[in-house]
Amino acid sequence: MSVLVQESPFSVDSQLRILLASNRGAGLVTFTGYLRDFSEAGAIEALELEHYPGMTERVLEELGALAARRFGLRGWRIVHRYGRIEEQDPIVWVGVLADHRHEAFSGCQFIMDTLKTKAPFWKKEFMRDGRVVWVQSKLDDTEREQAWQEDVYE
Amino acid sequence: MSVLVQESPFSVDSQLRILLASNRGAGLVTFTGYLRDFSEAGAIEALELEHYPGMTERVLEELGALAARRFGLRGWRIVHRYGRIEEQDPIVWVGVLADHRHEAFSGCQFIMDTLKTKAPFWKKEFMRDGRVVWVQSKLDDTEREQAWQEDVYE
Amino acid sequence: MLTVRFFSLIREALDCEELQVEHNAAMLTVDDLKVSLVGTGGDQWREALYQPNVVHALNQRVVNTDHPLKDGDEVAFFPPMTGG
Amino acid sequence: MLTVRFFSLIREALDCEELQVEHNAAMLTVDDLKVSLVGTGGDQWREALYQPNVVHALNQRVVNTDHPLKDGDEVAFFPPMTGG
Repeated sequence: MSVLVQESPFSVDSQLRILLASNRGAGLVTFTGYLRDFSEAGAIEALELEHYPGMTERVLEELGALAARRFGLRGWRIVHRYGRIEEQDPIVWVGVLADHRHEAFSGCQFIMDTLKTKAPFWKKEFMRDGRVVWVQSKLDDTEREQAWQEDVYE
Repeated sequence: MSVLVQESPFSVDSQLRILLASNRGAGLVTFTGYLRDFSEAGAIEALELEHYPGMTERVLEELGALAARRFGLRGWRIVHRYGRIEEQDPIVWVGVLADHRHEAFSGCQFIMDTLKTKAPFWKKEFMRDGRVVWVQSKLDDTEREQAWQEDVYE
Repeated sequence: MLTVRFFSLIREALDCEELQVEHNAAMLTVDDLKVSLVGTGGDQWREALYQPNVVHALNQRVVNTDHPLKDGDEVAFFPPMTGG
Repeated sequence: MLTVRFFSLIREALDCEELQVEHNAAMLTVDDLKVSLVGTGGDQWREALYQPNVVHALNQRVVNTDHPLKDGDEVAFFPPMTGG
């Protein structure tokens, strides 16, 4: 199992150690997503992430396996939190190992771009001014995800 | 100074902490390059990295600053070792922070692709069978670096 | 029986997380289930379940609304995902 | 004086890391310096300094061989870089 979906904060260092304990590769690319302190809606105090338990883990497992086949990855790990996220906490961490750096970059970016629109998470922003806003999905994110699909047939 | 060029091994965890101590961003992308245990020449035991002290630091500083301007990075750090590298030690670490993940991925990949052909390092591989081989620059690396230059004029 | 689940702003609009719904022979597709839910729930449910971009999942996989249903299935309704 | 430095397999081929070379008025460019070095060093130096893909740096910046020289400059010769 290379997927961890949990409510409590996680340590990037520990997650990296778990990935490296079972896999080696010449190139490692990681992405860490932090709570943005500002969005289109204004200054953000905290975030609440709802998810679909069961489906989330399945989607992420399948996504990691797909990325591994497509980019020839040596190893991968996806960690995502749910629940309430306070400022400066990491929300998501993706690490991938490959023999060549280009595959590692592509694999990590593919996982992130796809996760954004395919993993059943929903973000609710708690604004500093007291408003509570569900984050809208971005056309930009959908386009990035679809670009990877077209890429398959190139 | 966001560049560290040193002979002794470094800790990826510490380097990440240094980057995050002075900069924040919603997206963090890191690349870590490890010693490959196999190359075109065969099984590798160790690597020796020669560099041009002074020029190396200057090239990396300018490269980081260029990436920061071009991709709107919030922060960046480049760490590179020289001297003898034993198996499984990291050789290079690049971390970049940006407001959006796409800029973070592009910034990190741009730094790595450019560093490969522009930073004055030369690799000598010590093979398991006793041979000692200077690594040849790869046409592939030059093409990747040039692709970023063409990108500017698009 | 079908298990029907709602997430995010659809859950909030309906004030409902999960329902058990009797599966009958006339309920052939996800579309049929939606018609049945709106028949019971009324306008508020119509508005929530027929807003543009609703995503439909069957047994934790995204499907089209013409996907066939069978007894024991889990169906979920939610807005576009915003992970990462 | 000019400081001349050699790296990697050029350093090994010449068995030389660094040289101090008198700068004179006739030595206008990096090309002129190369001619002068080969004049002193002979065939081994010609082979090393004129192999394809030699990179030339002047004061720690990569330059073309027609780049002008002045007293006090640091010139370096090395093969294509292989960092990362």
